[in-house]
Amino acid sequence: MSFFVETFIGGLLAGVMYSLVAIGFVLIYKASGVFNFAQGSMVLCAGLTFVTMRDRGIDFWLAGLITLTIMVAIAIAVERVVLRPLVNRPQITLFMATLGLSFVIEGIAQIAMGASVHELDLGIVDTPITVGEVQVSQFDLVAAATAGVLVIALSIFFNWTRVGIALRAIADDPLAARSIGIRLQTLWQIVWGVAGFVSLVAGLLWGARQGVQFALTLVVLKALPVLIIGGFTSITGAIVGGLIVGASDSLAEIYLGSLLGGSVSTWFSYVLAVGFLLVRPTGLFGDAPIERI
Amino acid sequence: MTTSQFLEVDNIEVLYSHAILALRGVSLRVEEGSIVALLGANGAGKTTTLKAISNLLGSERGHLSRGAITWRGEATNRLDPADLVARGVVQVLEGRHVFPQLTIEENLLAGGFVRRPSRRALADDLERVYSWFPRLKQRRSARCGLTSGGEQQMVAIGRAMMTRPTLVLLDEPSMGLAPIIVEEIFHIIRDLNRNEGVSFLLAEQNAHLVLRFADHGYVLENGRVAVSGTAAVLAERDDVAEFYLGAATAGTAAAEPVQTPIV
Amino acid sequence: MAEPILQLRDVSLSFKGIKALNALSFDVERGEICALIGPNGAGKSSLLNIINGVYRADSGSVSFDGERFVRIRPARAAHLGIGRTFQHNALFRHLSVLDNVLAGLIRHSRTTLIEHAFGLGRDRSETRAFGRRADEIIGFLDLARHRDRVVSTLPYGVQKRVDLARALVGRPSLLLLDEPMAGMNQDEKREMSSFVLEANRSFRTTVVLIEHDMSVVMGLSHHVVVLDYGRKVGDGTPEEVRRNPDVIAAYLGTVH
Amino acid sequence: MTAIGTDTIEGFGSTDETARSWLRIALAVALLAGLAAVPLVANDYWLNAVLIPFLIMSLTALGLNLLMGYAGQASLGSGGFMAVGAYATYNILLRLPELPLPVNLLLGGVISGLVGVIAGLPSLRIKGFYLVASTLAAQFVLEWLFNQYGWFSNYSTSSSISAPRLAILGHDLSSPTGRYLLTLATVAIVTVVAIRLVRSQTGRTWMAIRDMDTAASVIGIPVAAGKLKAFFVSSLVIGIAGALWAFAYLGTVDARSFNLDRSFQVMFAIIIGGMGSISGNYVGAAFMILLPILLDHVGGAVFGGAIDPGQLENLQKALFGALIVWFLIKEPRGLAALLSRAWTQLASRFER
Amino acid sequence: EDAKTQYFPLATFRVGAYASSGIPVWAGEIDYFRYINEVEGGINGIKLVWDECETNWEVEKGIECYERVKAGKNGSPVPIFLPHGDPISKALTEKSVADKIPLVTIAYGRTEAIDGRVFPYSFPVVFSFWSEASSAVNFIAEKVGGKDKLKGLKIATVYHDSPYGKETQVPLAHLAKTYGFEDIQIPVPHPGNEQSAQWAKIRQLKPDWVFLRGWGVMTPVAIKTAAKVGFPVDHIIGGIWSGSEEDVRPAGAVGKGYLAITPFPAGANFEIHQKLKKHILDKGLSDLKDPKSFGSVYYNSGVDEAIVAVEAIRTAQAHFGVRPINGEEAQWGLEHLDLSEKRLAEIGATGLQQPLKLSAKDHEGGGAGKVLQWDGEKWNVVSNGWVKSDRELLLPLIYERAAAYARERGITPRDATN
Ligand SMILES: Nc1ncnc2c1ncn2[C@@H]1O[C@H](COP(=O)(O)OP(=O)(O)OP(=O)(O)O)[C@@H](O)[C@H]1O
Ligand SMILES: Nc1ncnc2c1ncn2[C@@H]1O[C@H](COP(=O)(O)OP(=O)(O)OP(=O)(O)O)[C@@H](O)[C@H]1O
Ligand SMILES: [Mg+2]
Ligand SMILES: [Mg+2]
Repeated sequence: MSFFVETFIGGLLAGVMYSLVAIGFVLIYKASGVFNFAQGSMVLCAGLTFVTMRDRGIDFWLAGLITLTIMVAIAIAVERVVLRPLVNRPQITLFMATLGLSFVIEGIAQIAMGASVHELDLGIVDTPITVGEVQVSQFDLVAAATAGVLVIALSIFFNWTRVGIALRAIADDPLAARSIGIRLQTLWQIVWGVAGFVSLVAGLLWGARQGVQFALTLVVLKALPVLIIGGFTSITGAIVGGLIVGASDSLAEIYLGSLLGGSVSTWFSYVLAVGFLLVRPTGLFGDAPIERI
Repeated sequence: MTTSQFLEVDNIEVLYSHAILALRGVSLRVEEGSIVALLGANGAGKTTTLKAISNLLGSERGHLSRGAITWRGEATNRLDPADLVARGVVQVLEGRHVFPQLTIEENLLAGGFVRRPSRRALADDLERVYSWFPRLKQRRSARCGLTSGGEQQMVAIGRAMMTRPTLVLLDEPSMGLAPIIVEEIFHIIRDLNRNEGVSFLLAEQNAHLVLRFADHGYVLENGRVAVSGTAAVLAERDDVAEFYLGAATAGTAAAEPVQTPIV
Repeated sequence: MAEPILQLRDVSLSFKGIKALNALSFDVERGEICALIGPNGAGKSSLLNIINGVYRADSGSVSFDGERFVRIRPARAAHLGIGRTFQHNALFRHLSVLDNVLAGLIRHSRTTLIEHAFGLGRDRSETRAFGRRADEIIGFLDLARHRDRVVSTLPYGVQKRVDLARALVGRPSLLLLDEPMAGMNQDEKREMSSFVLEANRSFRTTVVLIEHDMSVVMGLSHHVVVLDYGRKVGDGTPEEVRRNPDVIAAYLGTVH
Repeated sequence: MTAIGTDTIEGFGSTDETARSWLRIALAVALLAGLAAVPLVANDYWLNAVLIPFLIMSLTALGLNLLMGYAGQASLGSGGFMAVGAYATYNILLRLPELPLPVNLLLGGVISGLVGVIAGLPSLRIKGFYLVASTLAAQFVLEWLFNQYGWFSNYSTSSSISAPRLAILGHDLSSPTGRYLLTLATVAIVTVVAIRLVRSQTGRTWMAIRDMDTAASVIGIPVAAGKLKAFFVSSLVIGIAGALWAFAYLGTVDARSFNLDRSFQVMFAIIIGGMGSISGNYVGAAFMILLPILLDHVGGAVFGGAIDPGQLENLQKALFGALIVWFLIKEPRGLAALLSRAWTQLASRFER
Repeated sequence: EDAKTQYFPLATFRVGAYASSGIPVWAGEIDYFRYINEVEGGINGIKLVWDECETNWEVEKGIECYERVKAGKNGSPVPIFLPHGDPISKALTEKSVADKIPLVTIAYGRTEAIDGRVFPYSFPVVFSFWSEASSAVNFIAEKVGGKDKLKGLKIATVYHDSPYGKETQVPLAHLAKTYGFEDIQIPVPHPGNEQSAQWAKIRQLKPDWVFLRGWGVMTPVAIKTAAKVGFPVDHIIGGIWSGSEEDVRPAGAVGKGYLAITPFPAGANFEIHQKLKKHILDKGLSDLKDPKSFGSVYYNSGVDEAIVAVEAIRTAQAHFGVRPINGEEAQWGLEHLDLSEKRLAEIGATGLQQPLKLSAKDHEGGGAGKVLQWDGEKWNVVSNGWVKSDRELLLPLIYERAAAYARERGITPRDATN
C-alpha cells in the first residue's frame, strides 16, 4: 500500500515538473494562438545561459538576472522577426515556424555555450523526507511550490487584469484587436517575455534534476499530454493536467508495465489524453471552440 | 490646396498583395464635426478607403502605393493603428469582427482600454453603450461568438464607441440590423455628432438612408470618386441615384422602412 | 391545397441565459415563400437551425413532408430535401464557384472511393451528369463569368449568390435562406429577389427566408411570420403584418 | 473550419482542371523519363543517399498532404504509419514469401490504412491542435508496439527488421539501381492515382470538410465517412512509403527510424512545399532531404578546417531553421505556389 | 594525387542530444592519428588523412555519410568504417558486406557479429554487451567473495528501453540460471528524464545490486533518483555507456561512490598519454577543447578505437605490403589482429587497452572490463585489473543466434579455417 502511495505521490510531483513546461505553452497559446514548440529550446537556452554564467563564477542572482534579460531579448526578437510577419497566417504555419525557430535557438545556444553537460546546483538539499512508510523528495516539493506560485500569479494576470482581456482578444481576432487600439506587438513581447521567465524557472528546476544538457528540450514531449488534458488555454489546466499525467504515468509504468512489458509511459499519457478529449474535445479547462451559423 | 486641420485623404492608391489595384486615386476630406457618407456599389472601394485611413490594410496584405492621408496634419500611415485610436480615429470593421471567446461585456471593455480610463469612467462608458443597445445588457455575459448576427454588429459599434473617438469610420453599420435598430443607430450618430462633436465617415449601401443624415457625400465607383457634393444635392440628383446607387426604381421602396418623421 | 410542407408545433429552445424560442407554432404551405422577420436576436436563425437539425429543440416538434421529428441530423435533413444558405458566409472559401456548386451535389453521388481513384464504372458518367446540373444552376444564377474563380476573392454579393446556387443545385423541396441579401445594394437585392422568385416558380421550391429589408419582404413573400424574442407576434400576409401594431412596435419602429 | 485553419491561403487545392494541362502532362512524362534514366549517370551515393530518400519522402508527404492539405485533418502520426507499413510488409514477405512484391507493398499499405482509420476515429469529435496532439498517441503507441513485441520483428535480437531480398518476377532489385527504380515506379503510380482522387468527388468532399465542415454536413456531405476515408488513403500511402523507407532505402531499421522527428519532417515537407498541392510534396521533400545535405557539403567546402566542425554543424542547423522560417514568411502558399507562378509565366510564353 | 596516404573517414555526432559524449571521442581518435602522423611519420610511412561527416547519431544521416565516403578519396580506399552509433551499425551490417568495408564497433553493435563466419565485415571488437553484462556479474562475485556467493542475490538491471538496452537480457537470464541469482529487468523509456516509478519499484524489490545500462540523460537522472529513494549509489554498476564523466557530473554530489564497468579505463597517466601530451597537446595540435577531458573515459575510448584501427592496418600491411589498405585487406588485418601484452607495451597502452586476439570465429577478442568508481572529481579503478567475462559460457549461445540469423537471411557461413 505504502508503495502505491509513494509511486502515486512521486508521480504527482513529477507531474508538476511537466506543468512548469506546459505553462509556457499555455501563456503563448492563450495570447497569440501560437502553439510554440520552441518552448523546449527556450528551456534549454535559459538553463545553458544560467549555468555558463555560474561556471564563470557569476553570483546566483546576477546570473539569473542576466539570463532573464537574454530571454526577454529573444522574446522581442521572436516577435519582430517571426510573429509580426506571420500575423493572420494559419496556426499550423506558425506552429511550424516555431519548430524552425527551435533549430535556430538550439544551434546558436550550442555555438555560444557548447554542447557539454553541466551540473546545476540550486542548493536545494534533496534528502528524502520520510512520512511514515512513505518517502517524499524535498526537491520535488520545492518545485511543486514554485509551480503553484507561478500558476496563481499568472491566472490572476490573465483573468483579472485588463492586459489579460486584451491578450485573449488578440488571440481571438488580431485585426479587430488592432482596430480598437490594442497594441499587438507590445503585448506579444510581454507575453513571450513572461514565457521566457517561465522557461528560465523550468530550465533551472529541470537542469538541477538531470543536469543542463540538450535533453532538456525533450521535456516538451511530456508537456504535450498535460496540455491536451488541461486544455491549451487554461493555466489551471496545465497544473491539473500535470498532476493527472504524472500520477497516471508512474502508476501505469508500474502496474501496466509489468503486464505489457514496460515503457508504457511513453504513450500512456497520450492515450489517456485522447480519452479525455473524446469526453471534452477541448480538454478539461480549454475554451470550447465557437462556431455559429 | 489647403491642408485641412482634420482628416485629409489626398489622391490615394491601394494595392492588394502587390497585384490588385483597389483604389485608383481617391481624395476626400472630413471637416471637424461633420458627417460624411461614402457611397458606392459592391466592390467600389469603401472598405478599402476606410482601412487605408485607419492603417489596417497591412494585415490584408494591402498597402498604400500612392497619395497621402493626413490626420490633423500627421500622416496616418506612419502611425500604428493603436496610435490612431489613441488620437481618436476608430474604425468599425465590416462584417462583425467581434472577439468570439470573450463575453459581450469583455468585448465592450476591450474597447475602453486604449485610453487607460479609471474603473469608474470605464463603467460609465459601458452603461452608455448599454443604454443605446439594451439587448446587449441582457446578453452581457454571453460569449460573443454565439450571439446573433445583429447582436454582434451592435457589439462592434458599441466597442468602437468605448474608445471615445473624435472620428468614427463606420463600415456598413446597417448590415443585418432590424430597421428599428438601424434607425436607433442613426439617431445615436446624430446625437453624438451634435452634442459631442464627434465626426463620422460612413460607408453604406443604403444611400437614401445615409444621405438623410450626412452633411456631405462621396460616391465611389470602382476605385475612384465619381461624384461628390453636399448630401442634399446628391439626394436630389436622380442621375446619381440611378447610375451609382443602383436605386432607380427601388428608391422609394428602399427608403420605406425608416420613413420616420425626422424633419 | 395539400397539407403544409412544414409544421412547427410548440417549438422551444433556450440557451443558458435566455429563451431563444418560446412554444412557437406555425405552418408553411407547399410552394409558398414565407418570410421570417423580427428584431435582432429574436430567434430567426435559431429557428432555421432547428428545422435542419443544427440545433435541437428543447421541446415541441417539427414535421416536414408529413415526417415528424424533434431532432434530426443535418445530413438527414439535407437528404430529405431541406436546402440552406447561411447568415455568416459559409462557402468553401478555397474552392472555385464550380466546385462549391458541385459540392452541393455530393449527397446524390452513388460512386465509391475505388471508382474515383481509378476512374472506373459510373464515375465518368456521374461526373459528366453532375457537371451538367452544376452549369445549369450557374447559368441560371448568372454566375458563368465567375465559374472558375476562387470564391473567397469574389465580391460579397456574388458570394451570397454562390451560396444560393450551392443550395439550389440539389433541388431541395424546402429552401431556408438566412439574410441572403444583407449588405447588398438595391440592384443586387432586386436581382437576388428575382432569382428566389424564379427558383420558387420553376422548381416549385418552398422558401423560408429571413430578411430585414422590408421592401424586399413585401415584394417577395406570400406569408410573413414575425418573431419577437422567441414569441410569435405576427403571422399573415405581408399587408396584415405591416399593419400589425405589435410588429411596428417591436420591429419596424415606424408609424404609418 | 478546421481550427488550425488553412485560411488566408487564397484558392489552393481546387479541383478545377487548369488550362494547358496537356503541357503539364508532357512535362511530367519527360520528367519521369529523365528520372528513370538517372541510374545511367548517378553513382551509388546519389541513388542510396539522396534520390531514394528524396523520392520516398515525397511519397510520404503526398500521403500526409491528402489528409492535411486536402481534408484539413492535421496529423503527427506519419512516422507511426510508416512503421506499420514497414513492419506489415516485412511480416508478409516473411510469412507469405510466394506473394509478388507489389502485392506485398499494397497489402502492407492497406494494413497501415486500416490502422490509420482507427487512429482517425477521434477526428470525428476532435479538431485542430487537439487533433494534432491526439495523433501523437498513435505515433507513440505504434513506435512502442514495434519496439516492444518481438513478434513483429520475428524476434531478431535488436527488434530491428531487415529487407528480405527484393525481387519482381525474378528480377533482383537489391542493387541501388533496382531499389531506385522500384521506388520511382511506386511514386509515379501513386501520384497518378492521387491526382485522380483529389479531382474526384472524394477530393471535393475532403476539401469541403477542410474549408468548413459544419456547412458541409448541413448540405448533406458525409463528413465522418469523408474524414475516415482521408485517414485510410493517407495512411495507406504513408504505409507504402514506410515499407520503401525500410527496404528500398535503409535495408535494416527499427522503430526508431519512424519516430516523432520523422513525423515532423513530413509535416514540414508539405507545409513548406505547399498544402493542398501535389507538386508541393516533391518540392517540400527536396527542401527537407536535400537542403541539409547541400548545406553540409557547402559548409564543408567553404569552412572545412577553418572553423571547428562542431560549431559548423550547429551553424548549419541554425541556418536550416532560419531558412524554414524565412520560407514560411515569404511564401504563404508554399514553394509550389512560387513554382507554379513561374510555370504559368513560362507556359504563357509558350503559347505565343 | 598521392595514394601514399591512408584515408580514414570519421562519422561524428557533434550536434544533437549526444554531442557531449561524442566530442571527446573524436578528440582521442584524432589526437592518436595526429600522433601517428607527427611522431611515427604515419603507419610505416603511410600517413593518415581523414574527413568528418556529421550523423547526428541518426541512421539516415549515418548512411548518407557512409555512402559519401565509402568510395575513398583521391584513390585512397577506406580501410575501416566506425559507425559510432548502435542503430547505424545495424543498418550498415549488410551494406558493409556488399562494399567489403569492415565496421569496427567497439563496445556496441550486434553481439552475434562476434561470429565472423556469419558476419565477415562486422567487428564488435574488445567488449560486447554480453561480455559487459557477464563482467559486471563477475565483479559483483568478486565483491561478495566468489561466484558461489552469487546464489540468492538480487541483481536488477535498469536499462534504456531500446534494442541496445535489451541486448543483455538473454545473457543475464542465462547467467542467472547458471549462478542462481535473481535477475530483475526494469526498463526506462527513452529519454529517461523521469524515473520516479522505476526507482520506487527498486525500493520495493530491494535488490542487492543495480546494473545500470543507460544512455544520455538517463544515467544522471537514474543516479539522482536512486539517491532520492535512498538506494546506495555504490551498489549501482553503470554499463559502458553509463560510465563516463559526462554521465556522472550532472548528478552532482550524490554521484560520489557510483561504479561503472568499462573497457576504456579513465586516466591520463598511461604511457601513451604522456606521449600524446608531449607531442600533441603541448604543441597545441590537440582536437580537445577543454583539457579537463584529457584522459576521460570517452577520450580514452577514442584512443582505444584508433589503436585498434591503426594496428589492424599495420597487420594488413605486414601481409599485403606497405601501402594504403582497402576494406577487404583491412578485414583480413582485423581477423589476424593480435594485440599482445608485448605489443600494447610498445604502443604504451598497457592497462588502457586489454590484450586481445581476433579470428574469423571471434571478432571480439578481449571481453573484459575494468570497474571504475567516481570520487566526485574523477574515476578510480577499483576492480583488480581486467574483470573477465564468462565468454566460454556465452559463446555457444552467441553462435546459435548467429546461425539463426544466417538461416533467416540465407547466408552460408564461411569456414573459419582461412
Ligand atoms: N484582401 C483583398 N485582397 C484582394 N482584393 C481585395 C481584398 N479586399 C478587397 N479587394 C478588392 O478591392 C476592391 C474593393 O473592395 P472593398 O471591400 O473596398 O469594396 P466595398 O466598397 O467595401 O464593397 P462592399 O460593399 O462589398 O463592402 C474589390 O474589387 C475587392 O475585390
Ligand atoms: N449557440 C448559441 N449559444 C448561445 N446563445 C445562442 C446560440 N445561438 C443563438 N443564441 C442566442 O439566441 C438568440 C437568438 O439568436 P438568433 O441568431 O436566432 O437571432 P436572429 O433572430 O437570427 O437575430 P439576427 O437577426 O441578428 O440574426 C440570440 O440572443 C443569441 O444570442
Ligand atoms: Mg466593404
Ligand atoms: Mg440571424
